[in-house]
Amino acid sequence: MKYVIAIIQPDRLDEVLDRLSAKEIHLVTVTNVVGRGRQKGIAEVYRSHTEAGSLLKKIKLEIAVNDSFLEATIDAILSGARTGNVGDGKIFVLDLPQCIRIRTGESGSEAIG
Amino acid sequence: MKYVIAIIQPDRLDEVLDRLSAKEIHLVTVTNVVGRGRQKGIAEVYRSHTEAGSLLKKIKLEIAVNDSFLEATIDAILSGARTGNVGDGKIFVLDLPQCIRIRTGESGSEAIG
Amino acid sequence: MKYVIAIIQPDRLDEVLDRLSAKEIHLVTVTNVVGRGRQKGIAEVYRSHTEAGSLLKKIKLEIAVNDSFLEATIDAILSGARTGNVGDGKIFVLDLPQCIRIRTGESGSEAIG
Amino acid sequence: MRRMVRRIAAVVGLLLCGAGLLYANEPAAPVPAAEIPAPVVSTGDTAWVLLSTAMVMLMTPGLAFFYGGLVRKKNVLSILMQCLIVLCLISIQWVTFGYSLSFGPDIRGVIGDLSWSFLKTVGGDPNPDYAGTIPHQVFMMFQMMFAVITPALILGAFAERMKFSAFCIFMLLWATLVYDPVAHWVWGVGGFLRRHGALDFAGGTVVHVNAGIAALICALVLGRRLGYERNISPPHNLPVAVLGAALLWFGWFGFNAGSALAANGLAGNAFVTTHVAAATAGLSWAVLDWIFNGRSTMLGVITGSVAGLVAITPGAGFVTAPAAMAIGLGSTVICFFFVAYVKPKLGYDDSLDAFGVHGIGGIWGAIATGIWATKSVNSAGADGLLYGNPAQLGIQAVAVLVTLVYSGVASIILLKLVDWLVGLRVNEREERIGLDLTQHRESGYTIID
Amino acid sequence: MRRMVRRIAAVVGLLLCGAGLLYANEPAAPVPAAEIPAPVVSTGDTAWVLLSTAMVMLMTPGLAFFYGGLVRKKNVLSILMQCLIVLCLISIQWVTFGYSLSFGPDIRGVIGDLSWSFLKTVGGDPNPDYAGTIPHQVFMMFQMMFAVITPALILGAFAERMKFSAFCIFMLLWATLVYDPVAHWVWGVGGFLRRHGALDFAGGTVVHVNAGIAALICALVLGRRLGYERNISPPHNLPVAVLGAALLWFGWFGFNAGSALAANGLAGNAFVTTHVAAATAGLSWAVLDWIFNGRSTMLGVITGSVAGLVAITPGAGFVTAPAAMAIGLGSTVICFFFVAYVKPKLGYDDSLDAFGVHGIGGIWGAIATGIWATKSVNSAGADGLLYGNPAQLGIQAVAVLVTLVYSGVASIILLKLVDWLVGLRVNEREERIGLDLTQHRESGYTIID
Amino acid sequence: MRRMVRRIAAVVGLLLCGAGLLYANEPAAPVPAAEIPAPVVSTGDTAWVLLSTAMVMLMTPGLAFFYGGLVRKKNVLSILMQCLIVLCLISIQWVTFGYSLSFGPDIRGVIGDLSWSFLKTVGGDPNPDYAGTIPHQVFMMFQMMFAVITPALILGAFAERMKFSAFCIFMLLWATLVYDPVAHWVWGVGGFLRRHGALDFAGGTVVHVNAGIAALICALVLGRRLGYERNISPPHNLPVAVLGAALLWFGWFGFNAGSALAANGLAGNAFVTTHVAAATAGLSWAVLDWIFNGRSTMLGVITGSVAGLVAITPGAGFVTAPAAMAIGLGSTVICFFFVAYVKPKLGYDDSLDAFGVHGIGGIWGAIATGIWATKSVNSAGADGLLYGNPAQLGIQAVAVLVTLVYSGVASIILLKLVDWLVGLRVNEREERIGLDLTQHRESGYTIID
Ligand SMILES: Nc1ncnc2c1ncn2[C@@H]1O[C@H](COP(=O)(O)OP(=O)(O)O)[C@@H](O)[C@H]1O
Ligand SMILES: Nc1ncnc2c1ncn2[C@@H]1O[C@H](COP(=O)(O)OP(=O)(O)O)[C@@H](O)[C@H]1O
Ligand SMILES: Nc1ncnc2c1ncn2[C@@H]1O[C@H](COP(=O)(O)OP(=O)(O)O)[C@@H](O)[C@H]1O
Repeated sequence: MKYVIAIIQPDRLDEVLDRLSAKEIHLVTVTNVVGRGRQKGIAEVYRSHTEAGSLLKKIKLEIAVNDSFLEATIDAILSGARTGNVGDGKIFVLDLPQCIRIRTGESGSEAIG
Repeated sequence: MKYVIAIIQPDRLDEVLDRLSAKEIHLVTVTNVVGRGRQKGIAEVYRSHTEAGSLLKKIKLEIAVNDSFLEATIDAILSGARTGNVGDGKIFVLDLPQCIRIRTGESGSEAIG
Repeated sequence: MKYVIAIIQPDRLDEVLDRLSAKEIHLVTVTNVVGRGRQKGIAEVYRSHTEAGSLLKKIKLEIAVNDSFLEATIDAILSGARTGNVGDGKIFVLDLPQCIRIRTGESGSEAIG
Repeated sequence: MRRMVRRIAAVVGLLLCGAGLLYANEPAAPVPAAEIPAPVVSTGDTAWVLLSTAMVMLMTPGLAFFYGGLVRKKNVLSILMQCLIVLCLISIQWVTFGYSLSFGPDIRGVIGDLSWSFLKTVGGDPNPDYAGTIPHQVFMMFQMMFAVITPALILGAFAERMKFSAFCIFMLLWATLVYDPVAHWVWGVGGFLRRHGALDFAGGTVVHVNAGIAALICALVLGRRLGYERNISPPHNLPVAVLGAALLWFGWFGFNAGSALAANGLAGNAFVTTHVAAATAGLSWAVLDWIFNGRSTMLGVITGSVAGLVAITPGAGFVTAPAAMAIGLGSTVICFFFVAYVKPKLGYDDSLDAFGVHGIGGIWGAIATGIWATKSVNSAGADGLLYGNPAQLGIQAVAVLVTLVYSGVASIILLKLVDWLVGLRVNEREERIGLDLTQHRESGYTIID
Repeated sequence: MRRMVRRIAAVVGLLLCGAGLLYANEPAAPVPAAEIPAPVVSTGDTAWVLLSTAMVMLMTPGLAFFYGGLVRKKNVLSILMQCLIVLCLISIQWVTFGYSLSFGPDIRGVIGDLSWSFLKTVGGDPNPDYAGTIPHQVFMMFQMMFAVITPALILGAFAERMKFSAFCIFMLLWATLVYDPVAHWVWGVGGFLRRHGALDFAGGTVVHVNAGIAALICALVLGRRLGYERNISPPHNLPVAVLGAALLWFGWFGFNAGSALAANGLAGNAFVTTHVAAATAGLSWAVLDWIFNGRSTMLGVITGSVAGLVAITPGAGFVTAPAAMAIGLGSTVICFFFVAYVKPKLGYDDSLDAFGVHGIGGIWGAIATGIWATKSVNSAGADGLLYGNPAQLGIQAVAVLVTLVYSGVASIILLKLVDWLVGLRVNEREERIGLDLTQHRESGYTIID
Repeated sequence: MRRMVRRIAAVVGLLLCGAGLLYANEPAAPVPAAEIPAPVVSTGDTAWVLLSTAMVMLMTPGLAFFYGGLVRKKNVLSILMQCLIVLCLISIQWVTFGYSLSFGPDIRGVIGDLSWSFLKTVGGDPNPDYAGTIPHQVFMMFQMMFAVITPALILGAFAERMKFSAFCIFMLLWATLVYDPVAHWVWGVGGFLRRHGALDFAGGTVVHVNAGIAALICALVLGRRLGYERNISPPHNLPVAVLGAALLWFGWFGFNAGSALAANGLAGNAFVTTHVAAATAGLSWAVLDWIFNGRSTMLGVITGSVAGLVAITPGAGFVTAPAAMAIGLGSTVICFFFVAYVKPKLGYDDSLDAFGVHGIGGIWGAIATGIWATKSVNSAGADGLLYGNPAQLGIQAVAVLVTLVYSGVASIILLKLVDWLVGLRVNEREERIGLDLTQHRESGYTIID
């Protein structure tokens, strides 16, 4: 099993969720984050005092999937999140040795979906 | 060492924290997240316009533990978080090769607790 | 590649980001979290009702790096985040088998930076 | 079906019974009406009362923010909604028949008749029985805002767990069967407590004692929130509660000083005592917090101020500024210890201390009026204990008691009735998810946005 | 260059044309001026109108919060900024020349001349043409607040996508070329709609219909937001919107009851009808929501209340309280169905329903005034349909129509002009990031802090 | 022990010294009292001043939100708390002895005596020395709100780092030893600056210059915040700051127009100039921001508006509307450059620019009054530079200077005293965690909820 972490642009969330659904990947956890990357932020100004403004609002997705779904997941994210501009974000894939569904106590790959 | 990630119902947090304490697992990091799962959300309505409402408020716990504590951790989460309803969430267990305590610079399993 | 997760004191964020920049580590994702640790929180009081107050505001950093940068990353975090007081936090290092840049689709170690 | 009829019969019977008993308290000799100035509209008085009305109107949203900031995020809209629905609902009730019940031609000292429904004869000319220098309509509007905020005060007690449908029905019934008669007794021409000589300048008994005891009953009948008291989060947004308190304080000038129904020295006196009591009570709570909890708290200061405002309400136009300080101080001391030490012992869950602040503070205020009232402030009033008239204290106590008993009993009956009709409380799942989503299909704030 | 000249010429031509056409509607015989009381300042009336002015001033920030709470987090400041800039900009425009255009000495029924610019001759003495008992300056100030809030109402239509520079230019032009003439027609001495006998107590036509139709035009000309309507988040902070609605409601007492320009029975009547209509409309929306969406919503109640306030505006000083209930109920029914069913069919994106509430509600209110107006409330008014004068309905309809046509056409022209000058809409990247950062280099809230 | 006595002695000595020096400025000949109308209460005037009082009361919470929105999340309650405690504390001080010190029977032009403490003789009859048509109590209340907000203004300077205990002591001392005497000098019958002929309609010198210089001293004595200026987050909630600014603007109508103490043409004039100055200043800041920072900002507009309101305060009842525009524009230009370019050079950390806005804006306003004042607006006033009386400019400058020196010196002494008593500043750990938790054991917002 894999644990996929994706950082995307905030306004691409709906699109990515749709693409994931289309590939039957329904289970996702979403977090508000801010990120520093290549993308230059807009420097904010407060009473003429300029703030660095290097941290930009992003969305983090976490999706645990069975190995067979990994490619579909990545494709869905890529197709939904890509705008071609700097700041589109990253996908990180970690190994996931164990997964348990709290409601039933099931574990492993049947618990994941 | 293991890195345990649990997604639980918001109102189960206090209970889970208590159960963890009871098993001498005191160190936890908690995040607000929203999740899409099997649980059907309540569709919100704004001026008669219905919102999908698929993302529900959840709480994410992150707990780094020594291998010997893993089972106790999982048990504590399961017992504290389970209501038997859809939406109770998941526990994901990742391998954690390295851990460092910032204050002392200690690393490995003595740093974790 | 490694996936570094660090939990730090909220007011050390600017310092840590500076130290990371100084070591050419620019890409970071930042999240608001609360943590329970050794640090005793201040018990809040509302109309004479005392709240436990065990969850303290912390900042979580996530940094994906190539192996060669790992040490620099850890050093930067340690030097920026350490105050010597309880509550300084932890660094967790996970293995990161795969990384993809959404904008270009590049993957592996050239995608990470 | 038969069961239903039986129940309704029982309820009506009880209510009549209660009314009868209370009616028995009525003193024999009717008090002659005060001399009344010729009914010419004064623009200054009218301007002041119009404005006071607007200010009191703002108190209901103010209360919404005060209460709304103190609950959990998932219930914030339910509080705002309840306050605003009360504003809409009771305003209509008032115009249609409520005003007539409270202030209309008296029926045996107990209630007004329905001859003023739909504001029949309530027009631009003054009604010298109530206010000789402002249009009758304006007096009616001013009173409307009191009729609105009183039921709204109660909702602090059952916050975070009452069904919205039950809420609406209960509020309408309570306003009609509890507020309207009590207002008539104390303020209506011919009302038995008015004839009895009870002093209530701006509604200590009618508003605060009345709502406070109903709140206690609600808390008892509905039971505690899930997880009370360990797992109830602290106020989700204290700055919003402070905003609410600020609007309440602002509006209270209209509430109390507006109750002079004229822009004169009496209004000035009520304005001063109102402010002084609020300031003293706010500061005192900060001091008590410091002593007992190690730090002065923001929630303490606003709670104290509101307690002071409640306590000065019945006496605002009868006492002096130094007396207002004493009343403010007293309200804080009493409410602080009640909320901090007595309430936890008793174990009921009055979510936002509607009884602890309005009930207790209101009782104190009514009693305190009997202590510090003086004719030197208001010749139309009476002297209190400290000015050589201990009897006034008794009169005040009777008014409080009558209100406590009637409102308490009637509230129980109404709650049981509503419970039987639609059920009072949301189910456990709904309570966990929160009332905003389950009762209103909305969220107060977006999470991902 | 030549192109520019041509365009300007075209615009001016069109405007003149429009004005000419409208002017043709003017009835032949001038109406004699009403008898005017001797111009002595009344302190009571002055106090009331000063206060009403302050209350109406507060409506513009109130609107900012009402609208601001409903947009996405990333655009909240852009809304607040637009409202406050309108407050600053139009206040200055008003003092410099706007007031003179609207209320100054009449030029052929169409517009005022510039002889009162910079408040020349507008001083402490009453101007009996407009208000015989308050300083002329105070009347000017009161009117200023109307001139400020009217353009601000429009911005709900193009929220989250208009360039700030374009916004400023458009507002200044619109206030000068649309609001000022329309205000003159309806309220100015010699204005042709005033002479025509149209009833508009506090600005149903001048303010709401006028702004409403401009809002519709803006929504059409600017086009929909990116991702509309699937990917537009719900209100980011409903409690803030409720705060805004509360301030609007509070301020509306000044708006409507202040329009009596005196603290008398008429002000009292307007106060009552205003409140009753708002309450009825708020409650009705809750009921419709319950029926059609399964739950009463907070957003529904505040939307309904605002719709009710809009609808009662033209009739507040001409109708009775029961009529106000009918008007409030009607406004909710019409606006609810329009917003819920008609608007999605039409497919334009009026972000915050400025047309759906102010336009539709305003038209209903103007018509309703023609139905329920009665001289028994206001002898200076007229009887409506239900009081035996169906002609009034026609007069009202004409006033609405003239406003719709003029404001609609002029708005299109002005928008095109501004588009050509600086471009109306932010680019896609800016819209994605949000207006706060891209137009103002600020964020409403900190994320990490 | 001996050390303590020595210090106290030194302090008292210095204070007396300072007072003596200033007293020397006093002109020899006493000015005859103005003719006073017969002391009959006018309902219109009373309504207006009562209301103005309520509006000014609302400014203190308004300030709390204005300041509170600008600090970091972890300190928001500390700001709200400080404002509300000032409201409670100084209200009590005022009633007990403060009012008597400021307005009571004069002692050698320097201070009032204590014969009016606890409002002795301050009742429902007018005091024609101050206001002949409103109850004396109402005048006292109106003045109380000024006494409350003035110290509150200072707290912007030391936001996010002062101990709460030190804060309370400092505020009480400052109000008594600085505000009360300065108010007496300028407004009290017999006060030496009043006799000197200084114009200060609504408190430019007494309120803004006075608080502004104290703010500067506080910023200097307390030192900068940790991490200033790189690691200080931007405003945590700008919409809340906008709400605060809106309430301030609203309340300022009471502040300035209420200072006419009657509902007449003068109040109307003050109302107009107040609004016009605020609007002009807000707009000008937007323009300067556009020019110098590429975008108009929300924070800029509200900062500018407040600067304009500050600057018009002393002249509101002495200048015309076009002059108000000039004053508003001037205030923005001066404050903008001061805050943007001068302050960073000087390097002190006036957290929320209390000096930059109130101090600088107040000085400008006092001077500007000496330029634009005209007897055509207020015959009880004086002509300024532009109306042929350059001497007035000098008189204004002296009043400003006296205030700057006295308030500055006294503030240093009081701060040192309080530092020695309890310590002024929280420790580093507390500052890092935030004042809400460490000073009040509360959090403004829940994180997990
Ligand atoms: N190595 C990394 N570790 C952690 N977060 C990263 C890393 N690289 C990118 N991110 C996240 O992705 C976001 C987008 O990255 P950025 O460099 O701006 O865009 P792009 O990937 O298109 O070059 C960043 O704001 C950050 O949150
Ligand atoms: N495979 C997954 N990847 C990421 N998050 C998941 C996954 N499965 C569940 N979750 C999280 O757990 C929450 C609960 O899941 P849900 O399917 O509703 O309940 P249950 O596990 O009881 O069937 C989801 O809202 C989501 O946040
Ligand atoms: N084992 C762990 N698992 C998850 N989070 C941890 C763990 N240990 C520490 N943390 C996080 O680090 C924070 C600081 O830990 P604490 O024990 O207070 O300080 P220190 O590490 O200096 O002893 C905690 O609040 C928690 O968020």
